[in-house]
Amino acid sequence: TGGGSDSEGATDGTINLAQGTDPAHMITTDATETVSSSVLRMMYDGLFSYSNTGDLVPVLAEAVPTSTDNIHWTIKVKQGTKFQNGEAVDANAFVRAWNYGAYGPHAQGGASFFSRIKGYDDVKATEDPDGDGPNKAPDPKAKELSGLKATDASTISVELTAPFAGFPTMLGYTVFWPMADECMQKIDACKEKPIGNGPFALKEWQHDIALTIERWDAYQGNKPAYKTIKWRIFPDGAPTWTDFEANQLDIDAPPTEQYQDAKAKYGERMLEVKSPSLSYIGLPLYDPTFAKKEIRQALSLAIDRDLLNQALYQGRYTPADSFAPPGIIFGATAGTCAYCKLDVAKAKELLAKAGGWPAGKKLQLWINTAASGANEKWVKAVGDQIKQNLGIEYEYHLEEWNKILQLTQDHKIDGPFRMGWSPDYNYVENYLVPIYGGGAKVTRTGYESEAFTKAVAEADAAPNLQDSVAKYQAAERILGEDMPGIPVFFSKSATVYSDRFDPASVVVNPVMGAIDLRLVKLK
Amino acid sequence: MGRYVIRRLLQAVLTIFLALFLLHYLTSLSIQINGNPAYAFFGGQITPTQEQLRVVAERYHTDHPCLKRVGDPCLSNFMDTLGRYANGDFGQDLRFRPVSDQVVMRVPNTLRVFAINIATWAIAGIGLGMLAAVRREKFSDYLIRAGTIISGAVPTFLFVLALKYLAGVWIGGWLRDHLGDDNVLSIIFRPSWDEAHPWLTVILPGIALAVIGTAGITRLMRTSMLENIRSDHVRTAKAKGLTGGRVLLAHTLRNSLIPVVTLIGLSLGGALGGAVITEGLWNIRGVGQFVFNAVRQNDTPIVVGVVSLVVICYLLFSLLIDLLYAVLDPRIRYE
Amino acid sequence: MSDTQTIEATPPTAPVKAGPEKVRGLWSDAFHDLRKRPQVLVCSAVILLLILIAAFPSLFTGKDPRDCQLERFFGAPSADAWFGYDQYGCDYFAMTIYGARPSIVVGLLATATTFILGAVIGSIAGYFGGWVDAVISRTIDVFNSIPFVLGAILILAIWRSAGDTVWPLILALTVFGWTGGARILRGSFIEARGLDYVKAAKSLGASDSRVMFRHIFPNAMAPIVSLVPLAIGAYIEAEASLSFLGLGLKPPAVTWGSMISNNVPEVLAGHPRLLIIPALFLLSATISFALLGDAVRDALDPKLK
Amino acid sequence: MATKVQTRSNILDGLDTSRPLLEVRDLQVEFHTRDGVAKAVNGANFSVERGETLAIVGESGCGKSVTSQAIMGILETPPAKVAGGQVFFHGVDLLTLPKDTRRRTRANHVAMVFQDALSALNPVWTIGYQLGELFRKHRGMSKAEAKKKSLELLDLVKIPAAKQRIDEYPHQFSGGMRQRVMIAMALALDPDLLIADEPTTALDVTVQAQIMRLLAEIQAERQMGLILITHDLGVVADVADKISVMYAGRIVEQAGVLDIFARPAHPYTQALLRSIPRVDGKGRKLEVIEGLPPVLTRIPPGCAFAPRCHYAKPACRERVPSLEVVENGRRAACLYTAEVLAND
Amino acid sequence: MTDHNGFAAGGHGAPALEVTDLVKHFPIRQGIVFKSTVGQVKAVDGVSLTLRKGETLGVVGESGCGKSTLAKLLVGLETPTSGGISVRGEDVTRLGRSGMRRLRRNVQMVFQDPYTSLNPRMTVGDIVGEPFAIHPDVVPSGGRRKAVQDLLDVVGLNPDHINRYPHQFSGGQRQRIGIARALALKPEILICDEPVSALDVSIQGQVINLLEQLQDELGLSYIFIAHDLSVVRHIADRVAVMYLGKVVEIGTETEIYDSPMHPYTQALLSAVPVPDPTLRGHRDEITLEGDVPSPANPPSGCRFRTRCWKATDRCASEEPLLQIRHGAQHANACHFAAPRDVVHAVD
Ligand SMILES: Nc1ncnc2c1ncn2[C@@H]1O[C@H](COP(=O)(O)OP(=O)(O)OP(=O)(O)O)[C@@H](O)[C@H]1O
Ligand SMILES: Nc1ncnc2c1ncn2[C@@H]1O[C@H](COP(=O)(O)OP(=O)(O)OP(=O)(O)O)[C@@H](O)[C@H]1O
Ligand SMILES: [Mg+2]
Ligand SMILES: [Mg+2]
Repeated sequence: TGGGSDSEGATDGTINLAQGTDPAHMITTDATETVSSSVLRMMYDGLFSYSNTGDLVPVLAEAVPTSTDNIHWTIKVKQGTKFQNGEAVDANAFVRAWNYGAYGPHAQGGASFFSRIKGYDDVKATEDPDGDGPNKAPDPKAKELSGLKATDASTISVELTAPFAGFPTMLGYTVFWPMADECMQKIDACKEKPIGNGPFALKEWQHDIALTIERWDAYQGNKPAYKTIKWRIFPDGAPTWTDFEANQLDIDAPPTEQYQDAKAKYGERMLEVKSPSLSYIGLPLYDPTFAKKEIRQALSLAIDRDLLNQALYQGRYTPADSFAPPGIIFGATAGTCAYCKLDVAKAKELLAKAGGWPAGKKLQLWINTAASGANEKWVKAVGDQIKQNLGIEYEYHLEEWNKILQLTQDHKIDGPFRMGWSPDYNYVENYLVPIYGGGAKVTRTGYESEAFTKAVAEADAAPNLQDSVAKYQAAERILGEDMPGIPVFFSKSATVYSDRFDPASVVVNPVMGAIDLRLVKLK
Repeated sequence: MGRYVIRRLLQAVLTIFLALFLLHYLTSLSIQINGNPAYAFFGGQITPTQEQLRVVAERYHTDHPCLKRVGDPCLSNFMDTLGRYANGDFGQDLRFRPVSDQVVMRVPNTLRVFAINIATWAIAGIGLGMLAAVRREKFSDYLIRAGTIISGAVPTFLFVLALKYLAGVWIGGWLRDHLGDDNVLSIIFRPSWDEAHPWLTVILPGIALAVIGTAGITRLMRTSMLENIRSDHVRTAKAKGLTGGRVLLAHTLRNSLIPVVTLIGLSLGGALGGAVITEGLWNIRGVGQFVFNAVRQNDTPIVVGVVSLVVICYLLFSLLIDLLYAVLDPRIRYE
Repeated sequence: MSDTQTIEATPPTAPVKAGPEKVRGLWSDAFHDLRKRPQVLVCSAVILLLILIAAFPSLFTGKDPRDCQLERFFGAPSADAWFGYDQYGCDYFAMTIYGARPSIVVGLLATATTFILGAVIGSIAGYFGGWVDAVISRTIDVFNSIPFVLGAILILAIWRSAGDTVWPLILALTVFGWTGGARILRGSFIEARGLDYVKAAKSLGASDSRVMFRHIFPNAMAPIVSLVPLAIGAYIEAEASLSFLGLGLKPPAVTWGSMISNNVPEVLAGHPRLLIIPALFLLSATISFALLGDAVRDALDPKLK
Repeated sequence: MATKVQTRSNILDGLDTSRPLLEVRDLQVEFHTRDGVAKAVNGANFSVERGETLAIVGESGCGKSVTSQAIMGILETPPAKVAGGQVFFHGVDLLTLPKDTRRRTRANHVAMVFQDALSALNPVWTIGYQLGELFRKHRGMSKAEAKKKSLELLDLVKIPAAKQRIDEYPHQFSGGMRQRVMIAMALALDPDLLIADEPTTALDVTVQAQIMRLLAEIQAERQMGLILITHDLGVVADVADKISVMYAGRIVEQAGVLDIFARPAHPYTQALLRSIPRVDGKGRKLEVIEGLPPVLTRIPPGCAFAPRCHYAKPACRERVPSLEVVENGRRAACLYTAEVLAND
Repeated sequence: MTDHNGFAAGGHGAPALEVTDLVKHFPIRQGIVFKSTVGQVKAVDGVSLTLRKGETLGVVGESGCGKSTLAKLLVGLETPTSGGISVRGEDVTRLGRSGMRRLRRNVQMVFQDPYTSLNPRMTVGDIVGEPFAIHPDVVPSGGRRKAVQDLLDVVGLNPDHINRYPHQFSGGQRQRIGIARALALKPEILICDEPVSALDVSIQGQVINLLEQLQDELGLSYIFIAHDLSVVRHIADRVAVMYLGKVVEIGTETEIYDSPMHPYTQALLSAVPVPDPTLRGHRDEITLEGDVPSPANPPSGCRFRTRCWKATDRCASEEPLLQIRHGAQHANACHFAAPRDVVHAVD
């Protein structure tokens, strides 16, 4: 149903959008941040996409693959589609892309996504022998993943190192998109002007100023109902909302402070979408003060997440009562965290049970400096509440983000620290394992629990996705009791679109957390 | 003359060298105290791998061991830096693009902002100063003086933000509704810069940037005018029976401008500081915005690269002016 | 020169006995002159009050600015909380009162350090001339070539995580702010070096330090003194601007600058008072200092008498 | 002479050449200062004829410059204010003229030379520009014509190599040369009256002699009226026809040059003459005038000179003596002129 | 000194101050960091003088001829390029620090401008008492206030005004303060650099009379610099006429004023107006053409030759020495010296 609009102007129209930073470069396996992935999404079709209900939908794949052992997977690729340079999009187009992304020396941001595929250890980056010294790390043993093969033009066969039932859900993610052979030959040129296979092609990229894509007329799928998208770059700190209000942008999110205002003003045109990103507080379990789980539970119980949401965010976020956002992320359920609600009496009781808070000791809150101050905001409120409800005084530590990362990694922090998490793919596992899995040495909190490790292993080994999900939920409940971290809230994006859009065509994709631009029609 | 040029050049080189060393030392200290700035590359979202960090550190030249010793002046590193500067390499930004390219791309826009800024200073500062001097001790004089004090006390960012809403959204909205989107006025009253209209959309922020400096220029202009109005040569001009306008323009204004022009020159450095905020908030692709972003991203190496370039340009520029003076005015050479 | 006439009218052979109260120096004359102007009185009163607030905040409010109860968020002004509550339910009046200290301290200390450093260096350069002057002038050039805000940014980047101390800020403002005073004093000293009263002292055999400190310095200070109040205001404002760039004082320190920059967005959320209140305090401080500076300059300028 | 005036009747109407060239009557100028009203000129009366030189002498601050500027109409208002009196130019009261007519009288009819030529010339314009400006603005000449006229003028005031120097700036001229330029500028539009306010005070004696000679020559040639303001009585003795002695804003004595030097009728004039050292050795011991001139904001009642006067009697402190004829045309403002004259 | 000063100790005492071939060249420098000399301003170029005890030596000459530079050299404010200055027979150019301090006590200076020579931020007491603070051995600290009041009394100021500031005094009174300061260390020699030229005629007399009175009372010797030849005639015993850094004629007051030998002296004197209208047109008037040449580039030979009506080729090649020539009792520096009375009426 390509371009059904009756007005010429609309089909040739331009959508003006804002982008937070200039993308580093346009390469799918490196597009782990939202900026380049949101642009590339318009230019590439992958094996799967996520539907507007969050389900996995085949695009270039024939069907959702299945596996008997959750180790060996076979993916059938639709035939007959082409890259914008005329090359065919076949199984090889995927295999070469994934091998490129996994190879350590390419230093691709998405490399770790391939770590479940067999042979990853041989292609990943090697340790530098002298740290920061002058010697370079040796090249990896292999150039390609041994577990990845294109058995013929339409078949990709994948062998994982361990069973993973959620493997197909990963395949909708940017890093699994195909790459043209020409791209491989001239990778630097391709980073500047990608060769896509989607409905749009890059028209002009003025670095740090604007990026324009235009409809690719040979596209065989659903053709977009307008011609051009122009993203103007508004670096962090340059307000965009004024430009939206001045009709210079078609889509924008109001600043938190103007959320209610915008809601009243734009009504229907404001779309609220739960976003999968989580804000939580990590606790240093290696510190004796936080060793007892009752202390951790008490701290969590002292926080009135609802009030915090009202006071700081005009009620637009979702107070967290689980470790992964339910209703967005596949396999996530509400209420897995019993201590994620305000209960001052119980908090005091638990605190007393744990022997009380060490007299005279101040709670040390660690926050990373951010120019916007957005993080400081809620952590300060949390500190205030703990002070108010449990009588524990607090102190701030502001450090640069990199220092916080280093300190938490090295377990050198003596108090709660602010963390955030955005998922890489739509699976509950992505909230549990990367944050709390891997053992006491690896986790920032120093958390390690036999029960949790076991539950995760069982979940990964589950014969099918449903069983796997159930096991992961069991693992999540273990976290809910141990409380190595305190989930605080899931954010929600509020998006307003301009009156140039046909409201019927505006649909939000929950996984992207944004309006699906491919479907938009101009009035 | 030749000797003077050589001497003045040597001096400029020395100053540049010292200024760059100062900058270098500040950066080294920053890295020594705060750790590897390579993390900044990845922002707050991503945890970089060791390999990624290494590549970034290498490109930033932050892998030097002296950067681990607090207080070490890192002289060998400084010499490397100077060598790179000599080759036109002022480092790379977060996207691995050369800072010098970035600056070259951004300089025209900053120059536009400055052009408006200077024009505002000239028109408003000199005009108001003149008016205040001519109508001294009258209502308009008091009004102008009060205005300079108040405008000089409003932080730039407040002014720019207020302008963005008042002019960009409200007035601009009205204009766009009544005159259409593409009317020149509608374009001028946009809330942010647009590369399609690089001059029109720089007018409002240029004026906003000029506000703080205008206060000083107005005041100096007033004082300078008053001094000249009382001067003997103005008395002569009156005695010659020249009209009031001519006495004012040919015999007072021109003389009063000399210190004002000097102040304008001196204020440009300060305006660059204001340009950081103004360009940042107005989304103008200028050198100031580059610094604004780098500061927000804790990206000290870029700030240093840009400031180094600015310093070199500034010093070379003043060298040029001095030489020009020497050519024009033979007395200057005998200082 | 308002006092001369009482004496000049009297022939030197028949002098009137002048009471000691009539004997005034240029400074005290300026002071007497200032005392008479309402503008000066109002400004001085404001400044005095602000300094008092900065020194003894607890005299002005019994509340703790860090006693924040979230449920009071954006609470409206009331008899109990004059300025209402901010987003975190902190008493805004208490915050404004406690926010005075770092703002005023930065203004006063940064001014003191820049002017003292600038004065010492500038007077040495101006008095001794020659290679000393050459070296110092080059140094001034070096620091001048780096725009003030950019230089301050670099220094503050070093102590980004220093928390709620004012020292890095004062250091940054000093390192890149001293050149202004130095330049002026250097000029004054060079000018004064050639004056007859300096020659007179030298011909009496006065030492360099005597000539510098007894003779030139007090006279050279006049142009600088009038700049001091202006500088105080400018530094208070600089703290606000750097706060906005995320380089000012860090929480839990409360400053007018951070109150302004943190609450800019709240204006459009319907709470303009959160911006207006600290902004008014900031403006009243900078304007008072600026007006005082103007008045001092006028009072010290014999030409305007 | 009458024809000359008529050529410029477009500027001033109703000129009556039978009346004196310039006649100042009871001129009063006040300054409004913080300390009160300063009466800088407090009733000045004098007149000048064509071809005549009037010297106004008096101590520093007695109001000489203010008087001349009031005649020219170039006082800064405020703080100055002409509080009363008339300034007749051939019978036309300049003070009542419309502003623009008044402006055009300047340089056309009455021109002025100032003391410090360096500061009186505009440092940012060339000599040629500042001279030519007069011809261009008042006579509507083209640049080239103006330059030609300017060169003629520079030749007139004997500036060597005028062709080259016309494009130089004031600071490139020596003091004497600058003063010649000032004179050239004053003479440009053929004024009927020239006021020279201490034209040679800043100059060395040898240069002073050059300048005074030049002025005298030109005056004789053009039959201008000349008001020479100075405190150098030597210069006055050399060139003046008439003298007005000023003290604290008033003319205290007025007479022909020979009379004044021979037999001053006012105690102040007498004391002034006795206090001048002379190069020809006469009057070996210097007399001093004790005390200081009064501050103009607080002029004592009665005769302003009384506190310093040897002849002063109680009556002097009660009444301001008016300028009255003493003998054949000379006038003095003193109650005891007879005594003074007797004591010479 | 040699006899070319042309004046034998006629009635006056022993030499208080002797100056021999004193030269001061100011370098014209170029450059800011690395300076190099590109020329010389020959401000004082070979001056020899003798000042005897209790006498007043007047120094006259046009602006820029080096009078003030000479004064500064004499009080040690400038160091001479060459030549000697001896005070009571002791060559002060070879003195060390302590010697210089002693010299200061003997030679003091009165400055031209009473407005800039007093520190506006110091009281009269501080100004006049400063010499005692610098030389604490002169007056014991307890007696300083008294000493200052005595000095004020000496110069005719009210001793009670000790706490006033300079701006509260008139020009003449301020000049008295400057004199009191110069007298504090009880010097024998006062160098007065145009002490009255900033003052009104009526006030000039007060200062000149004071100086004469002090000379009588304290036995001071003066070098009195002025460009006003009439004032010099009233105070000086002997007069030296300077032109472009050199003394062109020196002699007693009557010698110089009544029978000047050097054409420059004659021109200078003839240019001084006499306040006597009866002499108008009856004096021998000499009008010089042009200005004084630049001391950075003085004419060869006789420096006055460019403006001199007597100049011949000889003047350009041969520099006339300052010596007593035929037909005169005093020294002059002109090949064609001849007396000519220009001051008095000649017909
Ligand atoms: N702008 C002014 N404001 C106040 N008073 C003034 C102003 N200009 C002049 N006067 C006063 O007017 C009086 C006369 O000044 P004027 O300049 O006429 O004196 P003068 O006789 O020319 O003296 P001099 O010989 O020093 O030039 C002085 O006492 C002076 O203080
Ligand atoms: N410090 C200096 N550096 C360079 N040149 C100087 C310096 N001081 C004086 N001169 C020059 O030396 C020459 C003599 O100057 P001096 O001040 O002694 O003259 P003067 O006779 O006192 O003149 P006046 O009558 O104007 O006071 C002048 O040309 C002057 O420019
Ligand atoms: Mg005058
Ligand atoms: Mg001199």
